[in-house]
Amino acid sequence: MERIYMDYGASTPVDKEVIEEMMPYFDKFYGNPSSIHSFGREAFDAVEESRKKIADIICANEDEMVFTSGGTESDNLAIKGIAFRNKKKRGSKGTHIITSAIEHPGVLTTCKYMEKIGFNVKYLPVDKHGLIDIKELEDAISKDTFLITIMFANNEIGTIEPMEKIGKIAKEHDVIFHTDAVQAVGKVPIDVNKLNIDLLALSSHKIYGPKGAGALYVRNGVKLQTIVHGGGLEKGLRSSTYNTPGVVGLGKACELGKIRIKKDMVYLKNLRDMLIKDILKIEESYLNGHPEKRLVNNAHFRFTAIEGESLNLMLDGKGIAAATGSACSSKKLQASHVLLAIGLKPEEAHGSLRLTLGRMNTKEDVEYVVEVLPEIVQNLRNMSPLWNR
Amino acid sequence: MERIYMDYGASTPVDKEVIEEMMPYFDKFYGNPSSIHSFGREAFDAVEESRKKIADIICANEDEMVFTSGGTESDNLAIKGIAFRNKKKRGSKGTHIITSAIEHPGVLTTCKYMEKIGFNVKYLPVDKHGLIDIKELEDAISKDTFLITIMFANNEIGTIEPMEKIGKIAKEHDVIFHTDAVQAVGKVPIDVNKLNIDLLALSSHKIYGPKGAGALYVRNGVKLQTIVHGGGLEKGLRSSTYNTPGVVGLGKACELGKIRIKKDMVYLKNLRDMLIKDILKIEESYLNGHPEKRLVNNAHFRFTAIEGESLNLMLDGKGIAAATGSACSSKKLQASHVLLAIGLKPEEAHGSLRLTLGRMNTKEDVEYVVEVLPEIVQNLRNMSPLWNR
Amino acid sequence: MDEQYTEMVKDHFFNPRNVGEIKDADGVGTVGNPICGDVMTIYIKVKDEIIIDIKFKTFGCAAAIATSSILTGMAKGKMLDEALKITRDDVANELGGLPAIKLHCSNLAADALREAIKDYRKKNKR
Amino acid sequence: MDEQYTEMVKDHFFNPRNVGEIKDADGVGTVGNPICGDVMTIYIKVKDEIIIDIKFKTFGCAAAIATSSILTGMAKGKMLDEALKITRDDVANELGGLPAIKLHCSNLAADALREAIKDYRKKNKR
Ligand SMILES: Cc1ncc(COP(=O)(O)O)c(C=O)c1O
Ligand SMILES: Cc1ncc(COP(=O)(O)O)c(C=O)c1O
Repeated sequence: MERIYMDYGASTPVDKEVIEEMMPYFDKFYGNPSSIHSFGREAFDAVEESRKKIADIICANEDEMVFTSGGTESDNLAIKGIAFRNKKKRGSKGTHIITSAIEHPGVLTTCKYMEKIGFNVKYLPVDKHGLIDIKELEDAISKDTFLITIMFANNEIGTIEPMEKIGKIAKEHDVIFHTDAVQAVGKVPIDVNKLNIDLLALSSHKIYGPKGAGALYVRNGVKLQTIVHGGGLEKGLRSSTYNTPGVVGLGKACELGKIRIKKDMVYLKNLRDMLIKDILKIEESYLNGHPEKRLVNNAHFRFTAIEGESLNLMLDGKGIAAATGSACSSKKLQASHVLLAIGLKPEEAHGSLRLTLGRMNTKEDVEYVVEVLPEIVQNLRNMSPLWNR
Repeated sequence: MERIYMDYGASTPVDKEVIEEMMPYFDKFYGNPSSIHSFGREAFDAVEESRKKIADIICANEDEMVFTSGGTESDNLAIKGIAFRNKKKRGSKGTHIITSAIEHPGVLTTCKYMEKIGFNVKYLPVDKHGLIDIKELEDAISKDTFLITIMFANNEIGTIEPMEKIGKIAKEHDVIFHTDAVQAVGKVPIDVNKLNIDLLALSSHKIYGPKGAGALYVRNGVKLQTIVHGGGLEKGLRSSTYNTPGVVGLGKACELGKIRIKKDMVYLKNLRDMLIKDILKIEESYLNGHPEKRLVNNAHFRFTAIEGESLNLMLDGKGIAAATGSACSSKKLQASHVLLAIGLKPEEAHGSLRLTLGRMNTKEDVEYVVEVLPEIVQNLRNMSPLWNR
Repeated sequence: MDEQYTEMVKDHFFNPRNVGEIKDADGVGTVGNPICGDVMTIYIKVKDEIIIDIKFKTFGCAAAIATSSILTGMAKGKMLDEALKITRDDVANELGGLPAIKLHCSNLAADALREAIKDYRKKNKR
Repeated sequence: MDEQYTEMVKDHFFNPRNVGEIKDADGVGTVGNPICGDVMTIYIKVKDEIIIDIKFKTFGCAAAIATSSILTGMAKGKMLDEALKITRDDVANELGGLPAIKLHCSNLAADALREAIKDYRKKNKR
């Protein structure tokens, strides 16, 4: 059976060019980049060249990038790194963190942990489209607030938060601003200086790079406490032997991302809008997330009276890979906190479907999904005691 | 110029078979292992199969392995993970950690950090060969001791610590025993049950696997606090999307390591002993580390009146990649803490040379090194004001 | 750590048996809650204490649908007293096992059947 | 973040100029400390206030050796007063730069030269 992958939000295939770029670093340039011999130096050079490319995609300086193992670690380093600097170094600030109710677990679980160990966290609510309220953000800031951490774009419903406004407010109030941009990089043009972002998390495997690699942008002058202690690489911010192929792969992915972003955006938006238009023809189907302020590759729906895991497995049976915010597909058996935060009832959240597009998707893929989906929805509804028509 | 790599202790090339095994996971089986569709399931299966192989090389159960980004993160997770469990959960134990003076920075810097935040750490001294004293270890244990963390084999001088005895004492005193086995795995047969090891850190890139992958063995029943908060994979111990190719590569490396260990040990020991025998013919040259209880691939020397960085760069000029504990090659400009701990004076520590062998080294490599080295040592001594003969 | 569905589960999920309603059912049982993501209704026709027809409607995950499907097959033709003895474990075993996290939440079919039988007995009190 | 040696540094490290001792030197200067990993001795021959010969011996890293080598070249033929003006920065610049962490610790040659000149002047007090 031919298979169609529409779960690029979960992970992407590694681009052929990226693989090609990485390959020599497995068994040819395998030296430890910290070693002084030629094997080390050639690896070091590759790491530093990649650093430039990674910085470039968010308009940062190369010496502002710290390599990590992925988006989750970047989020952890950003939040704990700022928080664990001792109070004096944080200035006169207190223990208050502001975040949103719809963050990725990399941020949300970290914030919950921070609460447990004595910090105070404000979880800003969002409207029905998933947007935070700027006024509410400003009101939440107190003299104790040292960190605002609000995601660039949501991984489930694709809503893009008002970064420029948040950045402006953070700056005015002299509060550090971290953003989880894992889903945004490569799909939204980003300039950390224009947006007044102090810390930004990105992940390689969402932008056609290899899994297990990521980076944290740390604005010059912003000081962090490391969370992985060791030999003291990355100005002491992140120890462990450099993952040379990973870094090189992430570098190449960023380079390609920067070159292709305009084309990608037009291409993906076009496919996405086809998907949305045709899927909304299904009776009692709804689009989740913001109608305009959404990632170009994200289409998120809910269907009355059916359950998302079943829907996804039925699609899988037809060769289509998608995702859902249904409780049943998660290990915790709880409906997605994002869908609840935008005001859906648990039973509504269960019936959700996320389709996230990528470079390899075609018009034919979209047509196939749009052809197959209505019948599956109908079959499941026929089976459902909640569908009485 | 032909180049000879004798710095396998710093990092290894990835084995061809390992690369082959990893490749499909970049752009064929690229699904997120946590996804429920077929792309996710095929990745999930690969991850779980690799888990078995990794557990196997240390005779553990597959459900006792936690994937990390490398040896350093594994060490951090082990130490902080135990320490940050709240006191009650640690039992009646206090805040006392016992380690050795010659640990890798992954352990040592973490221990220093633990001291800074209120824990008490005892750094056991070592004898001139780098061995801890078992009696001293036992004496150091108090009712407040909750963790012993002592490395399996030292990364600089190759000394193998008395694991079985340490494990026995830890068990008798009901103290958790962590060991950094990054250098030992694949070069020393390990059975975590026989040795009473509770936590064990290993790293992929030291055993012909890819960089950026590692694992922590966590004995069933031992509870840790996670250090990377997020989606809650690995029983909540380590979040972030699985690095499928990394995990698969580490798995294959362990599988090959297990198959080849006997042959490797004989082969490497033979080359190592050739190196030692011939290099010690150089005037005022000395072997560091234990004459017998040492890694089969480690040969570590010092030479009077010359400095290690220069020596290593001269060797590099002849195409030979080696390492040194000289201050000048480190970012901190301090002589190796390991060499100082075995009683060398700083000026002696500067003149050190580490040659670490690997599977790809040949007898001819050894012969070339042995041929080139004496002249380089002589040239540097001729240039040295400390060499007056 | 195997948390995946067996072939048998997939078969009953993709090709569920006995889906539907019985308009003139002798007993109907519904369990579950849409908030939790699983609702199951079982319809039975009974003759001489024997389940001569059984159908289900299920809102829920693959495990919920598969357990409904296999349970209806197991119960059909059984005496009511026999059918009452079918446990959740029996259902899971018949499917070759269920992922651990699905074992308790989605495995409601045996309960729904019991409710249906109870309903039948209530209506047909002698 | 470039912390590597320039080609010029490598050249002077692998082919150091003016290595050796001058047995009947007019001035000798030694700086550094073996504990820190760098010791440098500079020997000069002086005639009419001009450095007519200069040699060095160095224990230390590549930067220490390269700075010794280039400094001796820079000083040879210079008037003592001119030679005294050579700074650490001059030496580093002449080499096309040094890695930041080497700039201060291993760049001792200018100091050693000053010591040698001081030694010469002490011996030849007018
Ligand atoms: C918004 C967001 N943040 C963080 C992450 C975590 O990234 P990683 O899987 O690289 O740890 C993801 C993806 O999983 C994400 O979508
Ligand atoms: C003994 C020891 N522990 C820990 C590490 C750290 O491993 P990694 O580079 O995978 O973080 C190393 C190697 O660098 C090592 O030799």
